[in-house]
Amino acid sequence: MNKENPLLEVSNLTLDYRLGKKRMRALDRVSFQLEKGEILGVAGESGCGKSTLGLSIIKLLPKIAEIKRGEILFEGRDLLNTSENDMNRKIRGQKISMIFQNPQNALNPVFTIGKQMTDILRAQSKYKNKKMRSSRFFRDQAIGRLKSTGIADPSARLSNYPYEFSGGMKQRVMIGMALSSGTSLLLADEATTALDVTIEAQINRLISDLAAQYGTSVLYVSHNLGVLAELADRIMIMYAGRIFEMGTTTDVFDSPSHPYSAALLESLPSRQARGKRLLSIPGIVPPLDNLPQGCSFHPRCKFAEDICKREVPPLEQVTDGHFSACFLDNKRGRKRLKWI
Amino acid sequence: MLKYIIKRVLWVIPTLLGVLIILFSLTYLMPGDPASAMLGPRATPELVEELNNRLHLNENMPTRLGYYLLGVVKGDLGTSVWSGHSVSSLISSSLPHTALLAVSSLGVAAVIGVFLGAFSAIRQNSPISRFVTIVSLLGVAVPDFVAALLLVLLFCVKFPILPSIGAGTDGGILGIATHLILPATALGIGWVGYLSRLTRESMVDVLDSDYIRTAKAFALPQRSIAYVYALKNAIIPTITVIGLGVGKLLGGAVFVEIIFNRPGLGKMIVDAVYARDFPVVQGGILVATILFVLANLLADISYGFVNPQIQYD
Amino acid sequence: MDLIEINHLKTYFYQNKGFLSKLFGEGLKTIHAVDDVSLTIKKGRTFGLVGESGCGKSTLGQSIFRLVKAQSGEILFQGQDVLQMDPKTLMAFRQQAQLIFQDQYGCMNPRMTVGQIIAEPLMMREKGKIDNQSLFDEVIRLLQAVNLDPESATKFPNEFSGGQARRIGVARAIALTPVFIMADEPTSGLDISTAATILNLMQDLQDKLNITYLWVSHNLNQVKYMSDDMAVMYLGKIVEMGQTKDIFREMAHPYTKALISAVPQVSINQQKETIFLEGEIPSPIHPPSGCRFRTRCPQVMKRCKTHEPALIDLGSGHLCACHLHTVNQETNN
Amino acid sequence: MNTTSSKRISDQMNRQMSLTPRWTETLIMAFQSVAKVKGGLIGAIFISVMLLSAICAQWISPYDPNAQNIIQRFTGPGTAHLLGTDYLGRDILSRIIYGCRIAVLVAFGAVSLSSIIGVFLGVMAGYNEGKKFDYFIIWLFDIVRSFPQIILALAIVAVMGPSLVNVVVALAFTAFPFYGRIARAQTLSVKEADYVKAAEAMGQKPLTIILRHITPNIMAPVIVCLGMDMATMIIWESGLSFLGLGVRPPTASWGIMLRNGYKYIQVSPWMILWPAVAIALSMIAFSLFSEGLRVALDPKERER
Repeated sequence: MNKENPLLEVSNLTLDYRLGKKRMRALDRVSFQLEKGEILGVAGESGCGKSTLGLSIIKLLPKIAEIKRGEILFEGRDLLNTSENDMNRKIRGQKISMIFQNPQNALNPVFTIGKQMTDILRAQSKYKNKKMRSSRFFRDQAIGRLKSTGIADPSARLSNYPYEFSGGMKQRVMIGMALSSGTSLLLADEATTALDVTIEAQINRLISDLAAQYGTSVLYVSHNLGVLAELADRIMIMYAGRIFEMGTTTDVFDSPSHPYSAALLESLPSRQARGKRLLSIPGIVPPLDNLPQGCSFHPRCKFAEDICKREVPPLEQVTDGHFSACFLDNKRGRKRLKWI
Repeated sequence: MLKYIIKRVLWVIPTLLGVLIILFSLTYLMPGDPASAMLGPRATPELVEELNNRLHLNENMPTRLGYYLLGVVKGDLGTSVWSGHSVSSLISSSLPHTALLAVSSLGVAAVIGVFLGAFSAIRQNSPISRFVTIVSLLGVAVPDFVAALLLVLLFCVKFPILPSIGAGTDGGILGIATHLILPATALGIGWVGYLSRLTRESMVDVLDSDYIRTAKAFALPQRSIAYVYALKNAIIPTITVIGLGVGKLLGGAVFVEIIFNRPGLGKMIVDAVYARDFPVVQGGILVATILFVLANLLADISYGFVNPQIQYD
Repeated sequence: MDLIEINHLKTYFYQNKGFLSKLFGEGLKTIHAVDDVSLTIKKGRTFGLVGESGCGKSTLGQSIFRLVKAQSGEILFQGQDVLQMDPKTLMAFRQQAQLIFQDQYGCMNPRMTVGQIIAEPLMMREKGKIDNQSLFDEVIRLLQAVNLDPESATKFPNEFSGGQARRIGVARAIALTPVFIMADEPTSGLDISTAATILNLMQDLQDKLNITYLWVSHNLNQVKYMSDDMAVMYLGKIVEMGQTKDIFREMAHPYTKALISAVPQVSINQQKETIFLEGEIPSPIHPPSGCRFRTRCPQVMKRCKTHEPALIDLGSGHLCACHLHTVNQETNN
Repeated sequence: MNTTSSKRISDQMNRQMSLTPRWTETLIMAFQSVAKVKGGLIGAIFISVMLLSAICAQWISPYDPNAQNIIQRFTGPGTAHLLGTDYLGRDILSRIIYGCRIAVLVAFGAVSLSSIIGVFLGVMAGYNEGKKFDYFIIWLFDIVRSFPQIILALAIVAVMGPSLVNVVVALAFTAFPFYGRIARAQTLSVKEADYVKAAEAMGQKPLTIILRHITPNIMAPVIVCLGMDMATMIIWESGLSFLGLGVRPPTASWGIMLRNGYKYIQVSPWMILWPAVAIALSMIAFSLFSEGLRVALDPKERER
């Protein structure tokens, strides 16, 4: 791995949603790097900005979003300054693909799977070279893509409509379209949240297998810490638009450095014995248009001190490759935090 | 899909049966003796007797209903009390005028409306979008028969450039066409507004949907996303409305035909109402209703083609 | 002591029931949502019911309340068959048994205030015998029991966050101090820390009021944490049942093994081997012959296709329906 | 908790505890939220003006609407007659104001009659989904919906004889299945809602469930439809009167004014223009208002 040239480098990304007079800071000074072939898990509760992050990389943000500052370097190219036309011709669906949360609605209900797949393949081949190709060629390609995702009898399946597919199969179609040999980055936004456990396991294995096969990096957004623990090489914990902790999966989950990460882990029933109380973090996630001063977690934090109310803790390295945005750590060195 | 179509078609039979029963029982709503009511001041005992025999008015109700249904099935809609012509011949001479008017106004309106709506959804805040807003407001504000009156006032009285009376059958194709412009505009303008607004609204929703986001994420060409991927979903509600609209259109045709004195179905019905020529009224309404039912059937079937997920129960 | 005993319960749904379908002679499609299920729920304990979507776990729960019509079988609540109850007894039963729905907003009438929602069961029971002041006090007491402030009573459900809305549902469920509550996916759609609060709350209520829970969930971690006994369902059948600790210690059914292994764990150091099941869950309209799991089972045998395995006791009330074990027993005998 | 706030909450709850939903409060709230929507306020004001002139017609109209003045026929707008006079020298403004009364009467009468019957049948059918009663109601709805609406109304008025009551009855008869269909479809979805199941699980009686949990929650689309339909009814009343099959002359109705205007179209454009403007304004008012209602009642739109 070449440490100087990461595949994706996001620095200081700050983004607002504007709704009437309201301004909601969805991302605040988000900086991280993603290496080639790496799976980075992004975790956090709803509204923490994790989905916005994926959308801003592929530049499909809703109209109300406004990027205040920051830059997104992908293979050395500044994506925020790349034109819409270039995004379509060179990046989207080719170098960077995205799969979404709800496979039920991800495919157009009134066209067959085959038509939708061949349309995408045709568009992409037109972007690559101007050569005209037969529909047979694209059909075969679509069959190949379906086969790579383990869908049985792919050629017959092409003439089905989306409603004839189960959620898991739709997500397979999406993965088949999203992952090919040319894909450098896959953005997966809660890709298995709507699926059953056994199907979820299948889909996640498919993603990691194909990503390994093609050397694709994955930014895997999920609220399910378990899924991330099994899938990701590194974990990023977000809260109210900021990165709170980032490090290898073992670092973050075995010895969380930020009180928030520690609290999340302690509220999981899987980590508690029967009959023992779970941790419930007091208070609620603050509304994005009215974030507290200082560290946005301080009103809920058991360990909060005066400085937390005044200043925003920067994301700093705790140990090699393990970052945390908390004054506690910076002052006292690495220390395992227990809430109960 | 085929099953859906057959089921949909089969459902028409009991519906039409009900329609016939209602049409038939309308005679019972007439105050007093129907034959005298139809004949009005002309009624002499002989004429009443003759009419009673001709229309089986003396029989009991089920028998009369039986006669009526039998006649309809045989294609015999009775004869006009006044002129003595058979109702079917009256209808076959007037129907083409109404059909031409309906098709030309709704057809043109549908094409223009869907296009305007889709375009203004894709380019929000463009001049087209503002135009759609104005047209739809205009369409809402000026109902078809008021529009017809205003068009007559404007283009036949103030600036007499277009013909206002008749169907123009003497003037060849050009005559028919020029006689069609004003009535078709009167009928169609509301539809342009309504359909464009409807299409715009559903298009805006569709453009916001997950599958369009998918298409964008895979970099499908903008044009194909908008006019193929989104539009096919967005016109689904429009199709139903067009089907239902045929009923409103036939209703509107009544006024427009009266105002422009076109010898169509609507004018025939209203004239028969004035003349208390009840068999003609019954026959005219029956044909209009069948047309409407067929239009709805057609809309539902094409709806099934557009939307593969359809189920009918 | 057994609070609820379900014997051979069958709940089917029908498709193509319409008039035209009949006219058309289209085959009536039967969805075998719950197919011959027997279980007992002990008083004061939590019974966990797990399975993937479409396995019939929610239908089973709703059958107990007669919210869906059961085909046959019996549901004994304190010895009385719910399915045979006359309206008056049913009313009495429905005051002792409550449910908490999966959709925390959908279970509340959006045009009623939280006060009205919580007061509704109380007003029903008292039928005009209660004056407004005591009703109000009762509502406030219930709100405080679920850690919501009294002001909530005058607000509408959509003004609350997911976790708060769930609490309102809990408050309504405990309004009549029931002995039994069915909780259908009670933490679905909630964030991790909010879910933890709800779990804590429900445990506290159980301790305080000695409520028996039927805990319906697809989340195995949660069932493991919450329940004393549990059953695993697959396509309308129970495949394994017993004490939760027994099942997690020694899974007997291949489906249970796969299901438990598929649950992602934030494990600190234990390494686990995930068993990947091939294929999708078959349609409950035409369930596979023999053992319903055979189409996806990694250990499928010849007889699985022809013979349906019965639930047999592996000892100490640990039941399992799998030929792997019937074969063992036969050879032992 | 201090006692004053406790008292306040208690009072508020007391008001809310009545079994039936608070219709008046709902209405006021609906009006307030409509006023917040762009255009909704204009619609609401327009409609208030219409209602006012309908109610107070005899006080605000400058002349007797039927007072003829043959000498002053066909005068254009002027100081004596603000909008001019018609072929009998009657004051057009006064006739417009009195016509408003007819329009409002027919609109409210027909819409309330048809919506009450339609919603009742639709809810009953939806609640008894799949039973014979349901099929019968669907059949009934489909039959009446098969007729082109205005043509059916025309036929009914033709046999029953033109009069204000007959117009209202005929229009209501053609419109009720539309409410019925909406109510039935809504009932089908609402009765599957968990809150209805929760009420059932509590042991609530079917009637209570229908009145308390189903009906209030199906009303949003019905109310939107109500707004639109008022406009349609006004058009049809004037249409029927235009054909001479509506209210009887000399009653001032916009349709009759148009009818007379059409006869004298060559002589005086004002006779046709003013009723047309009145109709157009009322159409705009009702459509703005019902659009406002739609937005105000749609939870999806409200979030935006």
